[in-house]
Amino acid sequence: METLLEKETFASAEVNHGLTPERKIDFLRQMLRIRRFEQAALKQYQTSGQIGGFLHLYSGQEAVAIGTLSLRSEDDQVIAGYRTHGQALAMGMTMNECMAELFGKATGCSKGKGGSMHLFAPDKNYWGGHGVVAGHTPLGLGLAFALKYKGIKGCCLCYLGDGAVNQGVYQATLNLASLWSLPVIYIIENNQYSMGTSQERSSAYRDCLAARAEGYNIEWDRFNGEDIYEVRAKTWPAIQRAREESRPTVLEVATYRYYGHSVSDANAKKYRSPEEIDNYRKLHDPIQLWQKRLLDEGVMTEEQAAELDAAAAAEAAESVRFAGESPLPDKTDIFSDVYSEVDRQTPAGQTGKFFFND
Amino acid sequence: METLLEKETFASAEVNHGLTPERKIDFLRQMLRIRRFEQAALKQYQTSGQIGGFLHLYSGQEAVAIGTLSLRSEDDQVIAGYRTHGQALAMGMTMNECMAELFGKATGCSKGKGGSMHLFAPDKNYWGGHGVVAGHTPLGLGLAFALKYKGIKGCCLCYLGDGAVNQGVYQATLNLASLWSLPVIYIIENNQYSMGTSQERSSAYRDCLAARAEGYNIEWDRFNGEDIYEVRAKTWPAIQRAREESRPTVLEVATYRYYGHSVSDANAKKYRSPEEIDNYRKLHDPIQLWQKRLLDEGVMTEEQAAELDAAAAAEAAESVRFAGESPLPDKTDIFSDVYSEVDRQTPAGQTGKFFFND
Amino acid sequence: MPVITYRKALNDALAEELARDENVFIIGEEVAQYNGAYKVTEGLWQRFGDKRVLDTPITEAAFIGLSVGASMMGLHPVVELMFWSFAFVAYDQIVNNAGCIRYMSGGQINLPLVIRGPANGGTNVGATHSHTPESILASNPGIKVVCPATAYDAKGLMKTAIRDNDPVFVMENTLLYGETWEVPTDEYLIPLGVADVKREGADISLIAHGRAVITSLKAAEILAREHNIRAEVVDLRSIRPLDEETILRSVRKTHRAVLVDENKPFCAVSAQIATTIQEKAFDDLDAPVLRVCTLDAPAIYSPPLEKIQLPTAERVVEKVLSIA
Amino acid sequence: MPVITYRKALNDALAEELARDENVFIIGEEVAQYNGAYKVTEGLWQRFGDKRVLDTPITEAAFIGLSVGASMMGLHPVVELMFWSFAFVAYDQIVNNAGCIRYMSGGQINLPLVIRGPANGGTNVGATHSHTPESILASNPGIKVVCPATAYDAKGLMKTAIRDNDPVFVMENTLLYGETWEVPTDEYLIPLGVADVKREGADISLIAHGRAVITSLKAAEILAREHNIRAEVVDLRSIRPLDEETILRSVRKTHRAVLVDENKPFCAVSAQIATTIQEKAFDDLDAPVLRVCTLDAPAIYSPPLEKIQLPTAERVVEKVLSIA
Ligand SMILES: Cc1ncc(C[n+]2csc(CCOP(=O)(O)OP(=O)(O)O)c2C)c(N)n1
Ligand SMILES: Cc1ncc(C[n+]2csc(CCOP(=O)(O)OP(=O)(O)O)c2C)c(N)n1
Ligand SMILES: [Mg+2]
Ligand SMILES: [Mg+2]
Repeated sequence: METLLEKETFASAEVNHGLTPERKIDFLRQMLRIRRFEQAALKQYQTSGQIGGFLHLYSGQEAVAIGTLSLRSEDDQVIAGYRTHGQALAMGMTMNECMAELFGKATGCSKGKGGSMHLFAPDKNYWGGHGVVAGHTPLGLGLAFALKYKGIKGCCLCYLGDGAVNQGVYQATLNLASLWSLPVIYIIENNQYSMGTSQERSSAYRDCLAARAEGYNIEWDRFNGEDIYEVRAKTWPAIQRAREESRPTVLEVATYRYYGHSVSDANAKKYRSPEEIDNYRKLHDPIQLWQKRLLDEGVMTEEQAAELDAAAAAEAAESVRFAGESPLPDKTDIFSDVYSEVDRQTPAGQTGKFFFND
Repeated sequence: METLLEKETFASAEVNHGLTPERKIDFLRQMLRIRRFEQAALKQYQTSGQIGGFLHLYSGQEAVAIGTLSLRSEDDQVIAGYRTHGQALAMGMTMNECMAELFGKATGCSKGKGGSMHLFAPDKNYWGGHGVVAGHTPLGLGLAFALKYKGIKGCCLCYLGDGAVNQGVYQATLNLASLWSLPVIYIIENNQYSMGTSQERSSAYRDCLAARAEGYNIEWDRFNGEDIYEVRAKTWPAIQRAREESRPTVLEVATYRYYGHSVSDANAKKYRSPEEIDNYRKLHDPIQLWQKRLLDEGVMTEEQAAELDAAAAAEAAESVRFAGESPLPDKTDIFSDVYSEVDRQTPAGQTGKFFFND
Repeated sequence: MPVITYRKALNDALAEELARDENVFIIGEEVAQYNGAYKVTEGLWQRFGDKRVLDTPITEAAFIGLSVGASMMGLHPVVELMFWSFAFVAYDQIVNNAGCIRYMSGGQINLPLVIRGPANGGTNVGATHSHTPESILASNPGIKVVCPATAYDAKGLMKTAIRDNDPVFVMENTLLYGETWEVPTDEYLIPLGVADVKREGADISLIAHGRAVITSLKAAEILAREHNIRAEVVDLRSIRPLDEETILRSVRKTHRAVLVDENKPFCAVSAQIATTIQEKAFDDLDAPVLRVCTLDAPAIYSPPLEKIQLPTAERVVEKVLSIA
Repeated sequence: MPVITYRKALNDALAEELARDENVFIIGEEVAQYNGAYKVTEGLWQRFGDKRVLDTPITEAAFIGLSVGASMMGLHPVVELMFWSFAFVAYDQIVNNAGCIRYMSGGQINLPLVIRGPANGGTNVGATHSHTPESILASNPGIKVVCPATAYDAKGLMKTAIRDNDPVFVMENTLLYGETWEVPTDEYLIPLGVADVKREGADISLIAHGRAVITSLKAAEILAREHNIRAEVVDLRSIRPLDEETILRSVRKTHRAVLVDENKPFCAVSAQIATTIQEKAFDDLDAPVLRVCTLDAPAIYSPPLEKIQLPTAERVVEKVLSIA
């Protein structure tokens, strides 16, 4: 990977050069919001009994979502897998609608129908939140396709994991992305494990996972995801390539998740040593590193940082309250949002029988 | 690709060095058998009305099947797609059982249940004949897996087309092949078209299709498939790698099909110019080239060649007679070969209802 | 009225919808330059160009997934599957993405997507190419499935499908592509969810979809001619939404039903219909609801055998005679 | 008799068969070092080692295809799908390769393959993870499907499945893994295709499979206690082959049937059963065959709602009261 010298230059990369103090601080705020949101969710999962199913925490990976998505324009589209809280909040979703979704409440972004893996905000260009490993990767290509079709100069950022890269549909999608020159960027968040399986036990490769893109004549890059400057500096060329040349890119970002695969991962500390986890938390935490940087740069004071954190925690607490007090969906809601024509009560939605309960 | 000098050395490659005149002549005999079998089948398809569905002819590609399969040992396993007459005959299947299968007769290798795409001879290590593009590629890996599991020093040769390489399951299979170090060889018969789509319109790649193997840390090679010496010289290292190191290889073999995609391909001469087809037939026909070589080498006389051809044609004619006179399956045969336990009338095959016709 | 083939009717429907709405595009293997493996898309690429008619590599999961994604953004992809059987390579994209995303997003996303292509046995292409997946796909709420039996229905249903705001899967039949019917030149649409009584009768209801409707009409003819039995033939046309009213109305009139279905019997569309009839018209039935399905084995290749594996008019007649 | 969990019963079955036959191996995501996502394979990797218990990458089509190929060569793979829902990523391998190759080869090839894993809703994992594919898979001749409802059945059916010479798909249920039943220590096998009358009764037949059997037993209890209705509970256990005799015997005795089914209703297993009953026991029926299925929408996430989306004992009781 890059040399130390290179590393130092990321801060002064063109794309980071003109960042205002406000934006820099905002990056910290956003990362803190993700972290605090997840801490609150984790606690609720463990204590309230109101969150069901899976809860895949993003904590440790925040700089990837915030760094990459800080570069988006209003035309860019975003789609991700099931470890999706980071992207969802980064895309401007409120904690309230996300927490309420985790609680399965009618006020959730998906009206309680999707859960943690299925956060959606198409109005904000955020297309989920998808549970089947790699199943969303061709959808991401479709978003890019639609942009090109409509003549819009945007791109699609599609996130996936280091385990997802071995699913055939992703690889087939790369061929199409290159063949048709579509403005899509696949961002492999390589946190080194897919559930309990290390990268070495799941993937055969030369060089790295992103390098497989070469077989499809796709540009690729690989970098460290703990520093927002680096993430932005390395992501920017891909975004430009997409917007200007309508060419795809595969990016592989080294990162780490602090918790188990999902909250119910009983083995979380078996397949990874506690030292390994500790090491990351202490030396590679993207939030701490960014905070330190901003302090070093004199952009922000310790007090400001503490305030941001307190605000994030308060917002998370409020979202828990909001979610807790929100109503459940009604039993009849089970049958809405299945068919668009039925929901809108168009003639097409009123002809024939759609549901076969009786 | 290789230089002219290299080309000349193929004949003297170690693997070709010790070939007896008899074996060399046998290669010609085998290629002629495929060609004559298919000519007879084509005629029957067009005139007898006894062959249904698809008929994908292998003519033009004979040196690939004969060259590669001439290297097999009795432990090696073979599996292919739907363009399968070449491999089937090369594996020692009789024309009779193959032609009868095309006619849908009870005497066909698959009792008339499979048709042209589904020729099988597991007793000869030939595992089909599969119609879904690339769907057989993980099965080939499974054959290799079973060899390794049983401690047998063999390999699996798995054939696929240049269009098949974009199907996700093949790419996912490559990862597993390399990760688990399995003795499988994927042989891409690159005849430049998948139906009416040229390679350029179906695949994005750098260098060549086989080179995608690098992304999975798999060795690969690419060569011309019109000369048996070259095919053998280039295939042998892959077979050794599989047998000795239990490592996979991807081989890409340039070749050409003379007929349309299948016999019913009405556009066969639209997406390829008649000149292109003619050029291949005249300058690159593997049978003519090999025959000329044997004549030049003094291994064989013109008369012998003519005899071989006549014998192949006679065998094909006889297979048409055999198929024509063979009985159709009985209506009750529709229900055999569905469940092994039912066929064998074991207790498990007689408990409960298996078929729901009434 | 002009008499045109089922293929031409589909082709006209596609051309009209491409012309009507520039968000409609056609995508699939060999649909453009090759004019479609079965020539359903003939001439469309020439007329509408590369942007609107796209040849894909052999990569069903990728291009169907792409189409789902494009539909989320408001485009209207019309995907051709060379055979509906190849849907199995893209099953996750079809069922989970096209079928579930609207729901999982709480209705925030529309998926105006059509997937079309032949879904039938009878052409001697072997078991893997001869699936009839209308039953298994229609079992998913969120998905719509139609099976036109005539050129008229094919055109009207296809146009409606393309204008629908939900994923609609149109299952055609290669054995019908070359058959002809009267089709008006003026534009018309056929709503999804409306069955069609293709022949009136008072003695027994033959209920079918797709090519089995044609088989049923032949059987009705024989029954009338040789057995003096007046069979009513109900063509479901749409599997989901389903026109239960028309089915029940017919059975309440005839008191007997034989379901004709090219699905294999286990959990077939006809099993759903039989279940409904016995439940909702229990007291109207004078005999059990019987079925004539494809003989219950993988599709056999052997051409003469495959012919009798599918429902035949003779088998329908026999079944009717057993209860009439 | 020892009382053990459904999970442990499966684990014992796997361990016994691994010990019995060295051609048996276990393959799937996280089945080895992680002990299985739901701990069904706990301890097997430690005991049998890398050769016999294999962790795979996330690549269902590849490792199921590999297993089909290995089974052709005489090995007996036991594939774990972390969820049966993920079968949709490998649907072509499952239906076309496992399901059709024997037929297309004219019976030359055996496919002694087991695929197992949970196939149920009710755990709030969303629509894509909550499919119940027993209906769609059992619709394919060539495939066998079993759905054990108790630890006893799970063990006996799993062992039989592994010794069977055809592809057998075992559909388990995450909500049952932790439940306990009596299971003998001595070896036993349960044949496929034999239903089990889990409770005798004379007034109505409740026919179910998988966890719906437990729901039916609860309903039978309520019916007996509160309504003096003696319900018989028939557990299909095996979907294909199917024990029609036991079903029909029960209905001929009780003259009424309610089918309880965690499938969604359209073309569900219960639709097949209802069709059969009305056909073969038409004159024995005093009322239409009714069904209680999962409410017909994609699986909702919201935990309290998903609970009522699945069949409940209350809904079964209500349905029974409507005809009894
Ligand atoms: C097709 C499919 N197979 C298996 C799973 C179960 N599963 C969910 S996440 C996961 C691990 C994915 O790992 P990775 O791609 O590295 O992403 P990460 O969890 O590390 O973010 C698995 C096996 C699934 N959801 N979908
Ligand atoms: C999954 C799937 N999609 C589409 C087809 C239809 N089809 C059969 S062969 C073929 C072209 C394959 O081309 P290639 O792999 O180059 O092999 P070739 O025919 O040239 O030998 C297509 C599209 C199929 N059989 N299976
Ligand atoms: Mg990971
Ligand atoms: Mg080709």
